[in-house]
Amino acid sequence: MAETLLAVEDLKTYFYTEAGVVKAVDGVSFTLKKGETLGVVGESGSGKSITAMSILQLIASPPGRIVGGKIIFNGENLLDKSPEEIRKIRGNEIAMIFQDPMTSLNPVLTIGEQLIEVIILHQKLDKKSAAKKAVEMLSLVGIPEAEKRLKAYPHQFSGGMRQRAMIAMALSCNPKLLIADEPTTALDVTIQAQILKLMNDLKERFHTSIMMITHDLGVVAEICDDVVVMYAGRPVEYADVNTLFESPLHPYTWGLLASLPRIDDREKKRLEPIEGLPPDLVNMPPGCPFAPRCKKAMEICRVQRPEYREIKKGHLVACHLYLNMGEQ
Amino acid sequence: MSGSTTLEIKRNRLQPRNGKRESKGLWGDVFKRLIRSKSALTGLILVAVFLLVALCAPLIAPYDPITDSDLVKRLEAPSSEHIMGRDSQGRDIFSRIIYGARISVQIGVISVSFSLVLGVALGAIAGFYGKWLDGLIMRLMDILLAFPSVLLAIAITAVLGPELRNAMIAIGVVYTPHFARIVRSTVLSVKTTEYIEAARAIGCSDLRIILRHVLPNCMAPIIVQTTLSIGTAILDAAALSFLGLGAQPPTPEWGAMLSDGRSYIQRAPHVMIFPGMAIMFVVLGFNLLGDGLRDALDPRLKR
Amino acid sequence: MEALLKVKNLKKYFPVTKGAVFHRNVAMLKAVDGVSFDVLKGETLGLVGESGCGKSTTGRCILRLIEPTDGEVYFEGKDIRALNNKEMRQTRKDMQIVFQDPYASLNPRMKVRDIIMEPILLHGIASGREARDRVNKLLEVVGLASYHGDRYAHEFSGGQRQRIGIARALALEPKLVVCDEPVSALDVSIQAQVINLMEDLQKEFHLTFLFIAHDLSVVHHISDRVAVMYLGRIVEIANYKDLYQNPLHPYTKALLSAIPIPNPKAKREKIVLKGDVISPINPPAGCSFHTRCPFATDMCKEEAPVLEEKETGHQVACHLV
Amino acid sequence: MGKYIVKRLIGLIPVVIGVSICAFLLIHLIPGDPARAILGERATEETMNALREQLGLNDPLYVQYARFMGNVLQGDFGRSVITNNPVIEEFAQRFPATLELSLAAMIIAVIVGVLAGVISAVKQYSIFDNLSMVGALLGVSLPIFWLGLMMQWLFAFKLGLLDASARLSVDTHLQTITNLYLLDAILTGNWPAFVDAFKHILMPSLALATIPMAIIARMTRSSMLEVLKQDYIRTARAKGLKEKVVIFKHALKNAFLPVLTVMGLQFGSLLGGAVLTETIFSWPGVGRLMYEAIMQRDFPVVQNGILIIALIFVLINLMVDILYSYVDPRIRTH
Amino acid sequence: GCTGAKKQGENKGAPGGNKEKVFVFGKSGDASGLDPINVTDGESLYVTQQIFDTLLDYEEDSTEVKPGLATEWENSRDGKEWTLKLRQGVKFHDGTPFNAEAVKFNFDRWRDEKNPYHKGGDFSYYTAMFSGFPGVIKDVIVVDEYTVKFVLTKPMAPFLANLAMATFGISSPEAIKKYGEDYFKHPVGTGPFKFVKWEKDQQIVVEKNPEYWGGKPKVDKVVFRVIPDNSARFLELKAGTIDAMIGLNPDDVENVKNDPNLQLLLRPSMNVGYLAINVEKKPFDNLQVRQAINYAINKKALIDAFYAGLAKPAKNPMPPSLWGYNDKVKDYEYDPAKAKALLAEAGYPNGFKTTLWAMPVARDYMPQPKEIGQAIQQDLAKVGIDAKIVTYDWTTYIEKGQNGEHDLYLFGWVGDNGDPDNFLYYLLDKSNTVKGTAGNVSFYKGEKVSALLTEAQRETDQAKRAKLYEEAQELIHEEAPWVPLVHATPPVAARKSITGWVPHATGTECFINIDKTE
Ligand SMILES: Nc1ncnc2c1ncn2[C@@H]1O[C@H](COP(=O)(O)OP(=O)(O)OP(=O)(O)O)[C@@H](O)[C@H]1O
Ligand SMILES: Nc1ncnc2c1ncn2[C@@H]1O[C@H](COP(=O)(O)OP(=O)(O)OP(=O)(O)O)[C@@H](O)[C@H]1O
Ligand SMILES: [Mg+2]
Ligand SMILES: [Mg+2]
Repeated sequence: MAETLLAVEDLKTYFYTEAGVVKAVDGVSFTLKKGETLGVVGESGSGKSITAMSILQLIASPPGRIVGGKIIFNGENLLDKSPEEIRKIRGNEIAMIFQDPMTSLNPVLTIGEQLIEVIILHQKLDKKSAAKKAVEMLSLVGIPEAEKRLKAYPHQFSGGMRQRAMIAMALSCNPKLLIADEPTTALDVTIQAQILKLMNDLKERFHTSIMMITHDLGVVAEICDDVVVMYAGRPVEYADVNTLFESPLHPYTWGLLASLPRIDDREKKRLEPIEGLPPDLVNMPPGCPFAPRCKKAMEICRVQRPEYREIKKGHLVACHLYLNMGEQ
Repeated sequence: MSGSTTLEIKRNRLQPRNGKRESKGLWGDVFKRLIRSKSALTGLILVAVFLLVALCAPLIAPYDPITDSDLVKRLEAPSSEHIMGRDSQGRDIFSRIIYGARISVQIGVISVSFSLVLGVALGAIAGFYGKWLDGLIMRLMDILLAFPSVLLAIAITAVLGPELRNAMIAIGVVYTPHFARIVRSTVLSVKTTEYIEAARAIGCSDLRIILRHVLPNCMAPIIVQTTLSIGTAILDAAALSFLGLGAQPPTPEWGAMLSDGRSYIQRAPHVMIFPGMAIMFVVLGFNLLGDGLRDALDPRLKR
Repeated sequence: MEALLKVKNLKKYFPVTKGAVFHRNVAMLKAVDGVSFDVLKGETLGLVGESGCGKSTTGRCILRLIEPTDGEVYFEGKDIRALNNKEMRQTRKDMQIVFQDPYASLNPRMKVRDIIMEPILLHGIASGREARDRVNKLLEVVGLASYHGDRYAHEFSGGQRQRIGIARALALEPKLVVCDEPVSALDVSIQAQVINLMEDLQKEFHLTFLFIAHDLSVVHHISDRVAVMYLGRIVEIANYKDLYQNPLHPYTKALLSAIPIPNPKAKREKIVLKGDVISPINPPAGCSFHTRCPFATDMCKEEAPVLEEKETGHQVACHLV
Repeated sequence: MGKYIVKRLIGLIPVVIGVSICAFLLIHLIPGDPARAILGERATEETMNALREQLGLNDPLYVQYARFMGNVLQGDFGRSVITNNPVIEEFAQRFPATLELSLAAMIIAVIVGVLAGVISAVKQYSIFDNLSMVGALLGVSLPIFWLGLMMQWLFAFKLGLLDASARLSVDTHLQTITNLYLLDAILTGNWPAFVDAFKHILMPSLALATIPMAIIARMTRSSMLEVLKQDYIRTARAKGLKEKVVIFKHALKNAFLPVLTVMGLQFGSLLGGAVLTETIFSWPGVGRLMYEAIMQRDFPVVQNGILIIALIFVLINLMVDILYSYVDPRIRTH
Repeated sequence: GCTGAKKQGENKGAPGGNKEKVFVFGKSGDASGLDPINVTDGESLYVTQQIFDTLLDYEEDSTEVKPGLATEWENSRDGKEWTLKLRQGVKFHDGTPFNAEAVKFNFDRWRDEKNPYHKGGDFSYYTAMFSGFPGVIKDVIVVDEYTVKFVLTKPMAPFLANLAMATFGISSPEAIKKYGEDYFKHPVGTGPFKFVKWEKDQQIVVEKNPEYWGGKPKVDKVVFRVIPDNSARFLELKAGTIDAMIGLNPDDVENVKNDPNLQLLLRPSMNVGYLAINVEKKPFDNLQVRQAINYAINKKALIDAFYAGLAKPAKNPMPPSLWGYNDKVKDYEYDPAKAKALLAEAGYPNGFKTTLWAMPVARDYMPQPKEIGQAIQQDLAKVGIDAKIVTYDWTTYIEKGQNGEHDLYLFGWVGDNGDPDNFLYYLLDKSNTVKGTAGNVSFYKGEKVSALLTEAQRETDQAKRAKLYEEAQELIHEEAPWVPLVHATPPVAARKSITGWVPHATGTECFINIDKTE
């Protein structure tokens, strides 16, 4: 069993807005092991991105603030570090790529400038060697004529190429952890396939751990080792990928899987949607946030928030259905 | 090109989560957001006071702004009887400023209505029908914009004669291209939205689409521009009057009063100070209100 | 079964213009370049393809929301391109559209009730009380309550908005509904709700769907037949089972293999296409797919393949089949 | 790039022709008879008629317009009917003054405006932000002629610190090279003249700078706030860049684009529209020339002058566009 | 023209020797040109006056003529020929000699539209004073190098007075030939100062002409500064950056008086500010209405408020300083009650509505036209007349006035040459009521008055003329086509250190005697 690289414990990130306190992330915990890929899935607004940004402390404040929890990276709590120390970790030990390759690159700087900048910053190379390294990285992610492309601006790249450039940028400093926030959502399937393959190849090569945020269960199944499912700012289930798809425990996870149209179905079944809507993060109902939509909801679910516990080895769930299971 | 639609949708998905608040209609919401901002509220109050003063001028003003003159006591400094002093004809400046609010209301409303009507019509036609009509109208607007606005206004008042009414027309003409441009660009963006296509799909005619679907959705920038323009129109009319091209004596227009006071700047600075401050406060009011409206009407700022 | 809609050699070219005053055409963007297919009464034809391949444009041309450059569109046997404005507006009663973006497709300045009522009043289907009742009925049909009618669109979630869009389309009791990615913007859980709703409505109102999507799983789920588009052309069209189990065109194959399947155990042979989606402004000569096709031959570079029936009910445009 | 500029220049032709027609019509619509304006109140009918004939004012308008444009195309902008001086010369004599004033105002406006805007955006809702935005709002709400007069009253009349009018004191000698006095003073190393010129230009340029300064500050702030929300700023932060680099390299360069347009528009209108400031501060510039020419029915000066000003205005905007394309690579490649 | 330098001590010169004496003179507008014949405005004439001499000149303190470039003159018996003896040894600034040829050259250029040098302007003052091209002057004959003879078409009473006008300054023929149309930028005369430079809208510099025939100017340089704003100009004067200024706000007069460094000077009055009543319009065709308006206006209050007291109430259309002034005329007193009674008599017991036109620009005779207009408006309101103030820019104002579009019209006149004809005939004769160019803007067509004025024009005996004019004034007073308002004595100011500035009634004067003491 590989050692733990990142452990998030009871992370809470709130936004203080005029409408009230948005509890975007409200008690998230998970661990990510060295060299593995952790998938984070959940509906839109479930707090996936905020969790990721909290790790790098990129939350705009005001209105956002990390109000509690720990983020243990390599044995140290990132939340105890000074902004300057965090800055040194960003891009260097923990790198991040974002959903939208069209807007995540600065339109007025060349790809080269943006790539070299981070290399110089973290690797303390001079300009020339940084440029060499940049070319190397670009070819590595499969951009042809890398040297020439260094001088190109983002708008001269296609979506797929931009996402490759983002990946090159993220990996240029050999980070220990790569956080990928829906890196392929904006791309066509054929391009998505290319990018996923690339990420997998690079992961092998650099032994980088990846935290893969997505709402596409297919992507999770394809490339992740472990998965955490989030709902309304909280983790509801954590397991390795096979367990999760084969024997999911949380009703929400069931719902997700059942509502998915699949091409591997032989016969057309009627989809089983999760009825209702996700809750309002400002006025959260007491108890389990999923209770109003849950077919198995019990009395207790509406009053008491279920604990997020290890039910079986390596399988955590937050649900009253398993009240009596697992080690106490 | 690829994927950008999907993206925008993704972004939109983040917003209306809290849309469960009780509905007060769109304008109710806007108003609520408006008065929540301190500066917008200040603007609203300034404008309201200004309108009120204009409305009730005879009740507030202690003297007649025109006939209560006394040449012997001209340029008297502020005193308890005449809190802003007397002007070059010995009239009460305070009363004149009060009545001046009426003139300014007129200026703001008339000149901006002029450009509003013209600009909205031109902009909507240009934006909706596009092609050569758009090219023609917008080139015309470019031509108007290529003139330095002050000179254009001066030239127009020179053509029509120095009179308040003509100054208002001049300002109306000068402002028209701004409205036309704003309306055109909003029409252009509204035109391509899916609800316009939906309207066409259910069989709406062009006119119905423009009036019922396009224009109501262009309201926000138009309202903002109107509010801001009323302020600047008052300012510009004052400038024209200052140059002797706008309101003529004895009309208590603020710019004309300023222009009057200019000769006495050393002997009796109060004749200049007060009308200038009146202009400043009113224009400030409209600017604050306009800014506030811009924020309140901008759905992106909804929280 | 008879065809409700027949599309023949439909083309839509957008001029690429430059210049502020004299809009000079510098090139043609061939968004749709010779598309032909039939939609049978009561069926759902799925239309898939990558972003920018011309799916929406095809849909819009069929409804004449934009004027096609060339080709014919027969709806119930009449050529709708020959109709004048008034007749077209009449015909619109029978063909409706549901849009992709639940946020942009509803007029934010109108109450939901007015949005749904507008087509009813416009076409004189009902008025007064009767019209209100109809609206309430429609709201109910799509799973909303009548009090929802007094709200504005921005007060609803994406899925609810999509229901409003559907209600508007149904208000005229159309025969054909073009669904332009109606669920792409929705989360999976909501997506399933809407898909189910559409399936129910189709049965209840005997609707015919042209269902546009880029998500192959959704198309697979809802369609009877599926057409695959690439760069403005249809490359393959077949019954959904044939297409998914026995794809003939290399592009379809690649597309299918690229879909991540939510099953970690499902190991498949993957065809990862090289290169990017290309621009329809200057599509390559010959088969437009040859630049990315792993099997392209010299012939593919020179001659554009035509869509032919290779197996019963299974048309493909490829030299290699 | 060259091709782009040429194309843009050609695109300007219709606008310039339109401007020329408007300028021409405008001045010929003005009721005052130029002959009367020239001859004054003592004119007799015959002399007026003779003069009209001589000026070609009796010809139909289109003939006059054709003649006017024909001359312009041959580079002949005519002579002022009041001073009989070639219009081009009248302009050339005033333009440096206006240019110097506008440049000074623009420099003040840009430096103060951009700085205030950036700081306000970075420290949103801080005291600085509130104060500078109130200031900026006041800046666009103040009648600048009033502000100018008030400054004059305070700094010149009451305190006697600055000079109320003109470009230089009478007893200051300055060898002119460019006719931009501050620059000339530097070039000739004439320190006292520099101080004197500075004391003269400070008030009018401050008065003139208020509006553009306020607009630029507001524009910079909102554009900066918008940019700071962008994904690529998040990317830059995620890369571990220093906040200073994020703001000045990544954000400002993007935020500057809309500001640049505003700067161009403002500068363009300063060059032609500083009538009030020039009048108040007795600044011998183009704005005043035009104002007086309109008032005196000096139609060659008005129609040619407006044409020249409009030309300068569109050229500045063209320059801004070109500059824009240097800052914004997305446009460059189109 | 600029003769009569005080022949006292030749330029004492500053003991230090090298420090230049610069006299800085502030005025409100730039010159429009420096070719005197082609300018009509005081702003230009002030400058040309220093550069050019005229054949004859006015006395320093009156409009009597005295020798200028011509030393003697003689009229033929029929009054149609004038022979002038010219001053000898005078040189233009460019070194060319002044002689009879030069005089002829100048006059031919002015008179003859076909003259190749009849360029660079419209020579409007020439036509105005000599009635067209070539007008009254039929020929100019060079008798010998220093004698020139003018042949007129008819006797002309104010001929000599006209020649003394600053606009008829004699230019160097060579310079005119050299500069052609651009001569107005390169003026070359014989005057006490030479042109140095002209910075548009800023300043014009002239320097002393050490070879001036009339003595050496006492300052080395004169700088004419353009400061459009009256207050700003006054400020500069107080600050000492300018030495003297014209166009003082009446409201600043007090300030000048109280400042130990400043002195107030008054320009003798040769003007009249008036309210013309358009007798062609109802109800002003009614004499009682016109008289009522005369009674209604409080001239004293106007003078106190807007002229700083520096004006005389006018009762005649010409100023008292002119010969022929009728002091026996008794003015209409300020008497609103009487005005009301007259109105009632005329059938307007409740008054009526009308327009009051106010000038857009300040003139010496009307330093604050808008204010004066408002005050008059109030005066009229008190007797029931509701007058709306109307204004246009100056050109349009004149044009519409001369077209007779107005009802009540504020206007004024500054004499050119000190001849009563220049006031009465131009402003009130019926021949001057042609629409479009009317100088008589009340459109008053008194037959008797007209007869008197025409007769006075033909008469050459001044005493007889004076009688005729006095009679005419009596009649005009009765008919009341105007409300004569004021004869202003415009205040000007200078630093105390300035001596020798004697403002002249014509509006401009020569600076040869001006000196600056430390
Ligand atoms: N600046 C903010 N102010 C207030 N609320 C915010 C802010 N940023 C995010 N939120 C809220 O936090 C919640 C979680 O957002 P987050 O971006 O993490 O969702 P997500 O799971 O990444 O969704 P998606 O799949 O759409 O990216 C959302 O409900 C969102 O509305
Ligand atoms: N009005 C228009 N003017 C110019 N080009 C257009 C227009 N509408 C669409 N296009 C272009 O036509 C091509 C096809 O567009 P279309 O919207 O039909 O694609 P799509 O298949 O629906 O893509 P997506 O999946 O992104 O919705 C694209 O390249 C698009 O940029
Ligand atoms: Mg996210
Ligand atoms: Mg589409």
